[in-house]
Amino acid sequence: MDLSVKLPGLNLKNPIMPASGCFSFGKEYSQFYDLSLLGAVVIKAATLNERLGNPTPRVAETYSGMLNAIGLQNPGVETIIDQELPYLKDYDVPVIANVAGSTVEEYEQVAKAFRRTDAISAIELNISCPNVKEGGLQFGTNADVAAEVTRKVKQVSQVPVYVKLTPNVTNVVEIAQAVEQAGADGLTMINSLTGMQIDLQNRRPLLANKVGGLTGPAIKPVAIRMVYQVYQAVKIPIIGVGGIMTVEDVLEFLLAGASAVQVGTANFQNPMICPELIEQLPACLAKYGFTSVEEAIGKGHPSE
Amino acid sequence: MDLSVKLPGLNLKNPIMPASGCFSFGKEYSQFYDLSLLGAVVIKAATLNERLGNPTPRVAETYSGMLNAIGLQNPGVETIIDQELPYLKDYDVPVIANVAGSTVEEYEQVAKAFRRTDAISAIELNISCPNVKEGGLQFGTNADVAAEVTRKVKQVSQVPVYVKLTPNVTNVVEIAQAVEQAGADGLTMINSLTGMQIDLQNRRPLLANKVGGLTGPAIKPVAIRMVYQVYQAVKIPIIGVGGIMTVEDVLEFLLAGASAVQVGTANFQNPMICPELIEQLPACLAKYGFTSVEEAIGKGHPSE
Amino acid sequence: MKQLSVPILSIEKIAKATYQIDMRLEKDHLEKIKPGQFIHIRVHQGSEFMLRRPISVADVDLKLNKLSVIFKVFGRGTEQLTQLKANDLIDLIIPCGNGYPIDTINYNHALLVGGGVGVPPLYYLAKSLVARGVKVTTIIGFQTKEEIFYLDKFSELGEVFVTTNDGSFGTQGYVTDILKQEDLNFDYYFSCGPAPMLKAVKNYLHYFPGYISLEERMGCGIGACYACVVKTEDGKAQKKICTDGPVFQANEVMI
Amino acid sequence: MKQLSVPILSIEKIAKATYQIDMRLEKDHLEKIKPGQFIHIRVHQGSEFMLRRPISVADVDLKLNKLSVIFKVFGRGTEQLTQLKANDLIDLIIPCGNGYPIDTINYNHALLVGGGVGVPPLYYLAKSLVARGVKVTTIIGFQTKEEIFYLDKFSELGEVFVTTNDGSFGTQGYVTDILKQEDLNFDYYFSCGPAPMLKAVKNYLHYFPGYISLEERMGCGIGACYACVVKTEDGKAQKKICTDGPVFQANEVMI
Ligand SMILES: Cc1cc2nc3c(=O)[nH]c(=O)nc-3n(C[C@H](O)[C@H](O)[C@H](O)COP(=O)(O)OP(=O)(O)OC[C@H]3O[C@@H](n4cnc5c(N)ncnc54)[C@H](O)[C@@H]3O)c2cc1C
Ligand SMILES: Cc1cc2nc3c(=O)[nH]c(=O)nc-3n(C[C@H](O)[C@H](O)[C@H](O)COP(=O)(O)OP(=O)(O)OC[C@H]3O[C@@H](n4cnc5c(N)ncnc54)[C@H](O)[C@@H]3O)c2cc1C
Ligand SMILES: Cc1cc2nc3c(=O)[nH]c(=O)nc-3n(C[C@H](O)[C@H](O)[C@H](O)COP(=O)(O)O)c2cc1C
Ligand SMILES: Cc1cc2nc3c(=O)[nH]c(=O)nc-3n(C[C@H](O)[C@H](O)[C@H](O)COP(=O)(O)O)c2cc1C
Ligand code: FES
Ligand code: FES
Repeated sequence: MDLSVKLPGLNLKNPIMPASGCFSFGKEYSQFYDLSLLGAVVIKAATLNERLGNPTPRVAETYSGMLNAIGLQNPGVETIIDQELPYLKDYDVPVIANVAGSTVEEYEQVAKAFRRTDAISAIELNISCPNVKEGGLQFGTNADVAAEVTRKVKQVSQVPVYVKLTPNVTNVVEIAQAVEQAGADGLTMINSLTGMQIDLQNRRPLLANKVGGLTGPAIKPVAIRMVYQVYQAVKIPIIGVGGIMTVEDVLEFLLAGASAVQVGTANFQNPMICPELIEQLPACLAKYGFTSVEEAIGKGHPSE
Repeated sequence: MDLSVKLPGLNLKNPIMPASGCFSFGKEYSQFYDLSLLGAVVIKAATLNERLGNPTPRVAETYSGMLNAIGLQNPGVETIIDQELPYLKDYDVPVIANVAGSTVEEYEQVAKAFRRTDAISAIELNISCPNVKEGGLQFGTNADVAAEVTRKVKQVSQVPVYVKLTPNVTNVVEIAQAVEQAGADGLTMINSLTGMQIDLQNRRPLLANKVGGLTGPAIKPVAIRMVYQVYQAVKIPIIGVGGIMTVEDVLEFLLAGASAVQVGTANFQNPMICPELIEQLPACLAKYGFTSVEEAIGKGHPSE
Repeated sequence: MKQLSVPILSIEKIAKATYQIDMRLEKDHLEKIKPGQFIHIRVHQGSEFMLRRPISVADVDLKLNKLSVIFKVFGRGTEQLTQLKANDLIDLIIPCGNGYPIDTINYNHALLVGGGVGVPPLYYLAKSLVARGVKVTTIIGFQTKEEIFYLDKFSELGEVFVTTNDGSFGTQGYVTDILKQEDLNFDYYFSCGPAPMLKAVKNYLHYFPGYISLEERMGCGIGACYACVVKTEDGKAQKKICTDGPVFQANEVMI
Repeated sequence: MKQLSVPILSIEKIAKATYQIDMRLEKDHLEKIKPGQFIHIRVHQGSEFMLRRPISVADVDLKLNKLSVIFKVFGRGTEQLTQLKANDLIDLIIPCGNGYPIDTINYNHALLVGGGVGVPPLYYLAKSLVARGVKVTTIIGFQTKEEIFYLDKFSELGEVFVTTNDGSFGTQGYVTDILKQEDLNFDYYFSCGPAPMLKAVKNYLHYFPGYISLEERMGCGIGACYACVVKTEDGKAQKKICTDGPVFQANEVMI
């Protein structure tokens, strides 16, 4: 069974990769399995300088999901290049760098900084992180701003740029088309929905940051809907993410129009989820009448 | 323990009511318990004329949630007044009429039609139903349109008007403030998130209508977040709805700022859920240090 | 209609991916159940499964205070149900829907036509008909030999024809092939199975009076959510399968 | 670090809302476990609980190939764990975090201070210290008499002081009241419990070298998600409780 997928800058041996922020820089999960098994590795968001992130508590559990407000904690792009990426070089797996920032300039600078390494194959522009007060949400919820960040980063990036969209918008198709227009090579969707949990005992929001990003299987139907709608409205490929738990979920994203998928929250429940999905994928594709991954992409759109 | 809550047009003996569309007109659940136990009954959306709704399948299960695309099937407002409301008159429970329409005029006409009955205590304007192609979503996703519908209905309604907001927007606070400005007596939030499930076997969206409304515990964190944000931005009371399963969930909505709550999807899993929650509420309030429902409202907002 | 939590007497695999659950109910609940009715099963405590699963009553034993259902593993919910064990409690809404109006019909020889998971309700129907002195002929269809169940039990009640899609047992083909091949004698028919089968049966037997039992994805199962509608034959109105059905006169609804 | 699915030997309620689970593990997994480490437990198969629960190792028995944990029912997840039965499988990530570096310290008499669910890890610690010839004095605090567990077991290993908030057993008050009232002899301390207790202990014992064990809400439990950080004492950097901790030198982190 041919699991490979060719995307701008990415020759994936299979369509399964961990989602940014749920996999750090890979080292931890390499205790559980060989990272070379993965389609790609998406690293934690890089900002220009080190960030310590939000106060704790940073996570809460919700029904079939979780909330997080990590707040983009990371050691900064230079340290990532020098101290984290070399470890991944030992593996035969393309690396996607998730890029975040508080200003358009910061995005540009981070993307520029990544030019000095050949350890990454693509950039994923995180214009959607809902956790950082000055950054994140704003960029991704306004089509003009989203397009501007995309354009600026495209100008400086040596590798293809995937723009990761936020679901917290009235019209996701409009944003998707704007970033496509601005030169995005692909889309990743979706990031987390903004949510909250209240601590009954302490009578305040449980997360120190009050709001957090809702992820996990709870949000899968929203992700599928958005991938489906955007697939019909753009020409660039989509990497699907949001709530994947099972190999059937993977196929559902492919049918909706995703060319590859990311797995986030499920890693916390089951650290072996990614290799397990990769192993199960051929049988699942065969069961539903497909002979390759490429063949399944977008097949959930009836031809009428 | 005092469970009563006074809201415009509604003297609730307790803050628990079934959500519109999950309870038809009450008759079915009266086989399980005495409807007079409820804080109120919210009836299924009424449109001007009979609607047959969407083709089937109309529902699908999702992780800790469900999708529905019923499509506002209902016998029309006149038949509802003549054939459904009389049954509820036998119970000592206020009735809230959920009002839907495809045009501003239809909303107005339905609200007007309800003037000839004294069987309802309030109107709930469903400006958010995502299932009906010409109606629903548009009204609730644009602040000006939402305000216009609210204003028109307020002009003709003899009973207080609660506006039910959709979560499928970039900025729910903006919509809430617009309808408050337009004269809404209260808000109900939230309606369902738009989602989709794809049928792997048939290679098409499972629901005949393709997209459907995601409800159930999966969406609770989004509902809590929106109630919390809107509570800080408006003066009118909020009826909270979205994913309530347990009495702790009820209290969480109260702390977020809801004055009462509606229970939707959970009725399908457990037809006794509403009376069970009512029974459990006093002990739960006491456990967390409250001596009445009113006292808990909004207490999840730290005073800093 | 009641919500009950009842103990499981046994759960057993009776054919490929097919399980039978026997549960203990009190007599006054069992006595109310008519063939063709279903129970609406809560899959699991907790929030993961928000919708119940409708499963037909396959048998009622008033002596042993026992209700039996037979289900096929289809998706996540029925998969979860296979985890149940004897003595576990199972949460039901019971009885749901309208059954076959076997006491109001005037007939002597009934033809029962079932396919796959449409077979179970026909067993309690067959038993009830025979108990009323009605002669029963049954046609049951499966995908393949390994999926066949209750052949003996049906045989005790009358003549039985079996079809399998792959020809691994009985007649190869569909239940309608039996209708075409055999010169069957009956004055009323009852059918339950997937929509395409019901359609074929209804078309083929359109000169006969008959009842069919429909399936649709359900929300509440009690008539409150309008998930499970079917258009009436004239296309002008809609019926709810969970309360107006699942059993309808064959010419009452559009399928 | 490994993900394992292991059989439960027994689950028992040992105090008010407090349960002990014994599970069977292979020796080579057990031998790697140090006092103060935790296991990260999957609450349930299925999607309802997406996060595992971190629970400290309370005891290891290399003869019986047994690992014990003790947990208090706090929310939905620990409530669900009480449903487990002997012979069920339980899914663990093991061993997590850094334990107490008991082999690298130079000391003769250790003071152990634990509160509530901070008590369990101190038992395996106490056993291990005594096995190494270190004298152990223990102070354990609970809300009320009904919550006390393992008093006998700790007593076998050295002197024990018990406090209860309501005075229903032992000294009324907090563990720090014992520190104030008794003239205790020790050269190193180890403490585990809720943050306010740790803070009080750390402040009161700031002239002594010691280790504390922290709690924080966790995502991955293996260092990949940055959910569980704590600032270093100087406020300039952050440590991950799940991998750099949960055990830290008392003056290493800001609490
Ligand atoms: C009145 C009635 C009687 C039935 N009797 C039987 C029976 O006796 N034995 C048996 O094996 N099956 C029976 N079915 C079908 C059975 O309900 C489905 O196979 C089952 O619900 C599938 O659940 P799942 O968790 O395996 O699938 P999932 O795909 O996990 O189910 C997801 C959702 O779809 C619904 N669904 C999926 N397929 C069907 C279907 N064919 N009909 C209705 N809902 C469906 C489920 O109820 C659930 O809400 C009956 C259905 C109806 C409507
Ligand atoms: C390193 C470590 C060791 C621990 N050892 C023990 C032990 O031996 N015995 C014991 O009873 N408890 C222990 N705890 C606390 C235990 O993890 C929590 O009580 C438990 O996770 C609560 O889960 P719940 O499902 O009951 O609560 P819920 O409220 O349902 O939990 C929701 C989420 O919050 C997290 N959470 C809630 N309270 C805590 C807490 N105090 N610390 C960390 N996460 C929390 C849960 O893990 C879960 O992700 C330990 C915690 C840590 C970090
Ligand atoms: C703890 C955590 C941290 C995350 N950090 C990032 C991040 O740094 N950048 C980013 O683009 N997305 C981040 N995400 C979002 C995920 O990459 C993913 O889009 C989301 O979790 C939905 O997928 P899932 O449901 O499979 O988890 C984070 C998610 C979680 C749970
Ligand atoms: C089957 C179904 C039908 C619904 N119909 C309506 C409706 O007619 N009008 C309306 O305002 N909301 C309708 N809703 C939305 C609910 O009233 C409620 O806002 C939503 O389900 C969230 O609550 P829950 O998570 O408790 O179900 C419907 C929901 C469901 C599940
Ligand atoms: S399933 Fe709700 S009306 Fe039939
Ligand atoms: S819990 Fe994920 S880093 Fe500690």
